[in-house]
Amino acid sequence: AQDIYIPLISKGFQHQFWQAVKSGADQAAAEFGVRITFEGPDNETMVDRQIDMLAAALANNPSAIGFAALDSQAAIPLLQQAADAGIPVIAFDSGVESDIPATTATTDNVAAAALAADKMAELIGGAGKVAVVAHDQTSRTGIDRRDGFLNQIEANYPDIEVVSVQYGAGDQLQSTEVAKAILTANPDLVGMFGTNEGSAIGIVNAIREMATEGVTIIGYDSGKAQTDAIREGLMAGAITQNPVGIGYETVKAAVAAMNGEELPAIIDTGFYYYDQSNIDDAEIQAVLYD
Amino acid sequence: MSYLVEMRGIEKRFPGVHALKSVQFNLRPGEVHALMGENGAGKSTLMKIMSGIYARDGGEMFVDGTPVAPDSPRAAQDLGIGIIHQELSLMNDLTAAQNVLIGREPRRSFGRLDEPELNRRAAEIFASLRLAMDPRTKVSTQTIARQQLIEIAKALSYNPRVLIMDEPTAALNDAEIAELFAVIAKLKADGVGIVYISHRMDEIKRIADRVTILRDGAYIDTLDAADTPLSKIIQLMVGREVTQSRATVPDLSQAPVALEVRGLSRGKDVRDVSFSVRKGEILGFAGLMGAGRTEVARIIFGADPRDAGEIRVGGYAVDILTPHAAVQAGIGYLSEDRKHFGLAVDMTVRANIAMANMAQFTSRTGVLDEGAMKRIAVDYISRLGIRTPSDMQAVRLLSGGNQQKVVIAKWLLRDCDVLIFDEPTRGIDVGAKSEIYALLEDLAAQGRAIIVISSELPEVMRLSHRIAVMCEGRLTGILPGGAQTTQEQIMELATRRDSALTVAEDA
Amino acid sequence: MTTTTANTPQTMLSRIIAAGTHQRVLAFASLVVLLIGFSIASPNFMQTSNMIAILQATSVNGVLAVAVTLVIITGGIDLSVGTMMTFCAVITGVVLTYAGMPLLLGVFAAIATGALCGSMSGTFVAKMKIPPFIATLGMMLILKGLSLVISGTRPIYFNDTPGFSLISRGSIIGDIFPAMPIPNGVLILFIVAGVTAYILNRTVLGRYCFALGSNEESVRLSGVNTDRWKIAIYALAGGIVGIAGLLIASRLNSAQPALGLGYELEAIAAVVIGGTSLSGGRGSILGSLIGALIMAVLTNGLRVLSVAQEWQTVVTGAIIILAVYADMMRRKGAS
Amino acid sequence: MTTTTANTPQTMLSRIIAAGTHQRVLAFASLVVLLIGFSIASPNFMQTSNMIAILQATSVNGVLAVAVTLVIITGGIDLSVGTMMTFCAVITGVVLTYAGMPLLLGVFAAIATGALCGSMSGTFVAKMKIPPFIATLGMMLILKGLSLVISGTRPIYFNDTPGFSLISRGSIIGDIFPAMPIPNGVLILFIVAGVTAYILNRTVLGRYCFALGSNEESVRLSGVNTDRWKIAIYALAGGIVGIAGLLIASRLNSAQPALGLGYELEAIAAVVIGGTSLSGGRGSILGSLIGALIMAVLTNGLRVLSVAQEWQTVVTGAIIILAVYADMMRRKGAS
Ligand SMILES: Nc1ncnc2c1ncn2[C@@H]1O[C@H](COP(=O)(O)OP(=O)(O)OP(=O)(O)O)[C@@H](O)[C@H]1O
Ligand SMILES: Nc1ncnc2c1ncn2[C@@H]1O[C@H](COP(=O)(O)OP(=O)(O)OP(=O)(O)O)[C@@H](O)[C@H]1O
Ligand SMILES: [Mg+2]
Ligand SMILES: [Mg+2]
Repeated sequence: AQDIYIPLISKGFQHQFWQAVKSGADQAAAEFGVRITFEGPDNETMVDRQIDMLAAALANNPSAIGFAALDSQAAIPLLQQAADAGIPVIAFDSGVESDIPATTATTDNVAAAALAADKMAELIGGAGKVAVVAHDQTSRTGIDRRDGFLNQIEANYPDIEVVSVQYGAGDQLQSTEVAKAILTANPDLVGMFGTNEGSAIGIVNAIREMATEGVTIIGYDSGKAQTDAIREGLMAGAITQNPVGIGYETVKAAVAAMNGEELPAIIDTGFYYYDQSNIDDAEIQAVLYD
Repeated sequence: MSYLVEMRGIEKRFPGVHALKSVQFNLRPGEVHALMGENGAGKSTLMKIMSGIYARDGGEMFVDGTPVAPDSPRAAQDLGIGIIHQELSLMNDLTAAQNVLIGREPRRSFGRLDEPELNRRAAEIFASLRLAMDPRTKVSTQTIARQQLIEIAKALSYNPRVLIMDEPTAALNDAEIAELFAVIAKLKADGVGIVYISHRMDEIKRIADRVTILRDGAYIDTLDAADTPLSKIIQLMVGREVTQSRATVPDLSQAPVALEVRGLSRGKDVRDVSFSVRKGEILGFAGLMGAGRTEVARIIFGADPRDAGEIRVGGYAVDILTPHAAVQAGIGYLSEDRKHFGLAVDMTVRANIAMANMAQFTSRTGVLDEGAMKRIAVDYISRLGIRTPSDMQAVRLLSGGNQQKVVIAKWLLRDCDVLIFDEPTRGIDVGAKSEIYALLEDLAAQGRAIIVISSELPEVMRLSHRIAVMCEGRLTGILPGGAQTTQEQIMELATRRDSALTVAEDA
Repeated sequence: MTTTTANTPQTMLSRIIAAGTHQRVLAFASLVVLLIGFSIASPNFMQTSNMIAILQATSVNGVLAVAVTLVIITGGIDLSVGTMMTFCAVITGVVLTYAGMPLLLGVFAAIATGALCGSMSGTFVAKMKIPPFIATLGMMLILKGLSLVISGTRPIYFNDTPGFSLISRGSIIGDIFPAMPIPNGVLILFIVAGVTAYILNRTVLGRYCFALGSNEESVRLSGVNTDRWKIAIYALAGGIVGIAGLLIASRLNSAQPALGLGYELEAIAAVVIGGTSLSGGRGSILGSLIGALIMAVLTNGLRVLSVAQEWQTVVTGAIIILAVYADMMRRKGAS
Repeated sequence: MTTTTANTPQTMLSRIIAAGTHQRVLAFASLVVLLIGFSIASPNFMQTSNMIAILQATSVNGVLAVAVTLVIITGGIDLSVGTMMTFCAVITGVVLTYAGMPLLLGVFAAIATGALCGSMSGTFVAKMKIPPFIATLGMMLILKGLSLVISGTRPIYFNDTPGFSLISRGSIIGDIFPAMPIPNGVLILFIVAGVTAYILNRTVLGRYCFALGSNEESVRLSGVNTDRWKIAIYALAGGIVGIAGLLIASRLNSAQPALGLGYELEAIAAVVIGGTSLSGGRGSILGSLIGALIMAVLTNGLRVLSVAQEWQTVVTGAIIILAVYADMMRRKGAS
């Protein structure tokens, strides 16, 4: 009997976030007795590389496919090919604008970033200058998190001014330099938001190296450096998604779709805000990675 | 009297060098005007000014009596002035024909090339030079002699009214020189004015109508070639008498053999070559271009692989696979192509002289002793009369002959037991030549074994204790040195195309 | 080189191949070894659909490699091809989607934009004597930024121009021979390569490409206007990059303004694997094509074999070194 | 590495500067212009803390640029420096965190790993005659993959080795002169640059660096074992990359296995901006240092001015071209 093979084409590979997704997927694979592979391009601009990965995955006659689209339109011909061949497609992390995917396992990044904005406002007393170090200017997650934060501030906190939004490519070192430049240019800054792990750690590094005080940092995702910073009190708190859950749900949904089961349009894997007070709660610990 | 070209009061300065001091020069139609002077006297510089490569700092220049100032080679070409450079400047990855006609390719519509026509035209030019060369051969596969001939063909293809030849024969052998002179005669008859630069004194007598002499960048005199003895020209060039003597052959029958080569072979280029050199001996290698002398030397030195053969140094068989191993075994090799194989031209004179001998200047920690390098470099600069503003001058900025002296200094310093000199005096002036001969003789007297490969028969005869002659990859004979051997005997062996190996003397 | 004058398609093909063998394109053997190896390792590799996927994956990188080959033969380098491709795609997006112009104008805009950018790089190199590495690094950054500025950091979709996605995804060949649904993108790659090889080996422009890379000073001293020719060569390369921009935009049905960085290295790698020397004067389009194919086969094959991604990188690195080493050995044996 | 024989700091410094002026490091003027320009544009730019931030930002790229300068002077190129740096950091992480060895052993491991990787690249280039571009591209991919494999695609933290983060972040100078809290990372950069400049200008190894880049064949025919020296040079460069690995790991207090790609281009750019020629034979460490500083000042300055990111890229590209152009003009004027 042929084994059940489910390739997952993600948006990234080496990043901790995607590795956590992978570990969730591996967990589900073991549980349901299926074989998976997990691949993703080096960075989130490489739309056509991801298409090539999808093409290679299709060549292996998979039973189902998990796909986190960098650009949902670009992949449609290949997804159509999969649909025609009767291969179920499960979207994860962000949606595919098409009715091909059986379901989408995702986090609402806009809402999550808005929560970060609310927490920021609360911590800085609803007034002052803040800045954003984002990880990407053009990718879906980068845009959603940046805009989710900015729009929430603009709509609800008129006394908070976002003085700068700059991008560090999610690279810790580059984000450190970006954050330092922002701090130099704005000595009266009271808060900074980093839109992913690398960006958040960059901010922490910058604050540490410049020995700046009085800046409230809110991060995104987890990772040891970030959880440590929260425990130390250097970082106020961070948003975390449930990457392990995303990976797990994707594979689980794929198996279900193969078996012809009905699936909801969206599997919301949820997001959480964590800080010193709740970091050790079981519910939070379950979604953190390091 | 109407001159084709006239130059007056030409001045040129380089950083640290006053290269031309109010020099005058003129050229008539249909004459060969030899420009003579020691290495670094300013000959090439003057001609580069005439051909639009350098801008003059002062003075005036006339073509057909009209003042001109060519500011580019193209402008000079438009005035009918063409030049064959001392240093080769070909495009190695292109074919002979593509090189000769660069910039003037026959075209079809839409910029398409007419390659057959291109090759046909080049073939015509080669034929007019009586040069057997396939227009489609890649330049990089050709020896420098043949590359030189391609350069000449290129210059002629412009049909110039004035043709400057800067040491065109430095890399050529007698047969090709004869062909070149035939071409020169034809050009003369067509009214072309030719400026001829060479350090081969015998050529002056053969083709020059007038001679202009420069010394240290200054104009000395212009003389009729026919009425002036060579010794006078040499004396005006170097400012002293230069004596020409023949080799005195020492008795070396008791001296131990320093290098012995048995059955050396490599493809068609080298076929079963065997010879030996004793300590204190100078063995000359004569032969026509492509006879395989360079190849023999490169194989011995480990620069090229061999198919068969044995090499013994000081009686012991050595397995030389790299030049490094050769130098370890006590063999040094001065290449015939200084620009590609002899020098790092962007580096200083000092660095180049020390290059083969770094261990001598290196402390145990790897730190260089610049002071010692400087002392040695300055010493060789004065001993060989290398004309350079300082030992820190980039070799690229020296005149051709002075660059050659730097390579010689490098190997003299290395002081190997066996030294192979391939065309050591290429482009070196008469005065310096005799200095170098003296140095080689000194080295031999100190017990070094020396092999001199030279295409200049007078040089081979002047230096050699024995003369090995090659033809088509074979060693056709070894003649004794000294007065008893004549040019005819050497030429006979150099053109002996049968396979019977005749040894004129027990080697 | 041959000396035929009539230009039947066959002689043209044989000429290109002849020009290739002339340059000793031995990388071909490595490509064959890889294809055989992967076919044995996985039954799924040698499917028509996968072969087409490989060709499709080669198309963009192949066209970029062709462009950069020209520049490398002159002794230069072009780091801007990746972001220039994106810039051309964005301009096409502006012309077609924002301005609603007809398809043909969009195609023209891409090629013209590429040629213009190329001639700018060429001017920096030729007239301002800026080293090609810096001139094209500067262009790479400038074009990267401008793509984001012009597009407003958002992808531009071509949904209003239905024919656009056919440029790369349609299949004229497939319409005629249904058994061979080779996408137009691949066809375009081969046409671009063929035409460029012809230009390189049969025209004055190509001649000066090699001549400049061989000994620029000597070409200049021969009275050739080297600056003008160099600019022309960079412009031609730019125009070809414009075609790559069309291909990628058509394939993604969108101009992705952030894409492009890293493509230059891959294109240059393909060229060097194909046997073109980075010091200029030597090289062939066929070689670059084979180089691009080797890279595409390698990536695809390892993926089809489901090698873990971190090991894919290791193996790719090792095989690239080995392939070039084998090539050097064969070259040495041949000479 | 050398042991200096009686080298007072002053003579050493003056020597380095002399070596620099010898190579005509005119890029310096562009650096000064940039500094003045940014100071006028933003009052926040010329603060001690920002100057230190710029130096700190230069440290990693500066050390990489120093390493790659050596290779470029030999006429080669090293694309692997970025991922090699990461690999060295990961190995240090394994030694310190996984194996719990003492700090000094970790430092040694990084440098030794770098030297080993470098000598492998060197062997590919020298013995196997693989073009440096391909050999180091292969190494780049191999090391990228191996970093992920060895670390298990997870960062390795140095929390158990408290002294480790001081390598880059501590400040020996600041402990002595509290007014100048220059981080150790910057001090290390200058020491590495100084020692390397000394090696380059005063030792056989350095001499052969230039000679190989100038005319390798003539050096070989001088009886020098060129292969061995080339391997030694690549190994030295690798060892320096190992130091960069320490710096970045110490600064991030972790070895990030995914980082590294793209750093090679930045390092090469710094070298070329500093006036070193990619065709080999010429170059200076001081130039590369200034090149790295120009890039750091440029990025920092534009960020401090809060220029929009897309325009930052455009302006950076344009200024790099202009700086090198100004440099060429000054060089021309000087000669
Ligand atoms: N570009 C340059 N920069 C600096 N010095 C130069 C340059 N070109 C020539 N020189 C110097 O000018 C002087 C004259 O050189 P030139 O090449 O004219 O000599 P030459 O008479 O042709 O000698 P040779 O017989 O050796 O070829 C030499 O001292 C040389 O070092
Ligand atoms: N680089 C090369 N490429 C191809 N063939 C070569 C090369 N060098 C020499 N040859 C060929 O090898 C043979 C021997 O040439 P070699 O240079 O050893 O002769 P030679 O006696 O030293 O003559 P020359 O006076 O030209 O130096 C010739 O047939 C020559 O054409
Ligand atoms: Mg001369
Ligand atoms: Mg010879």
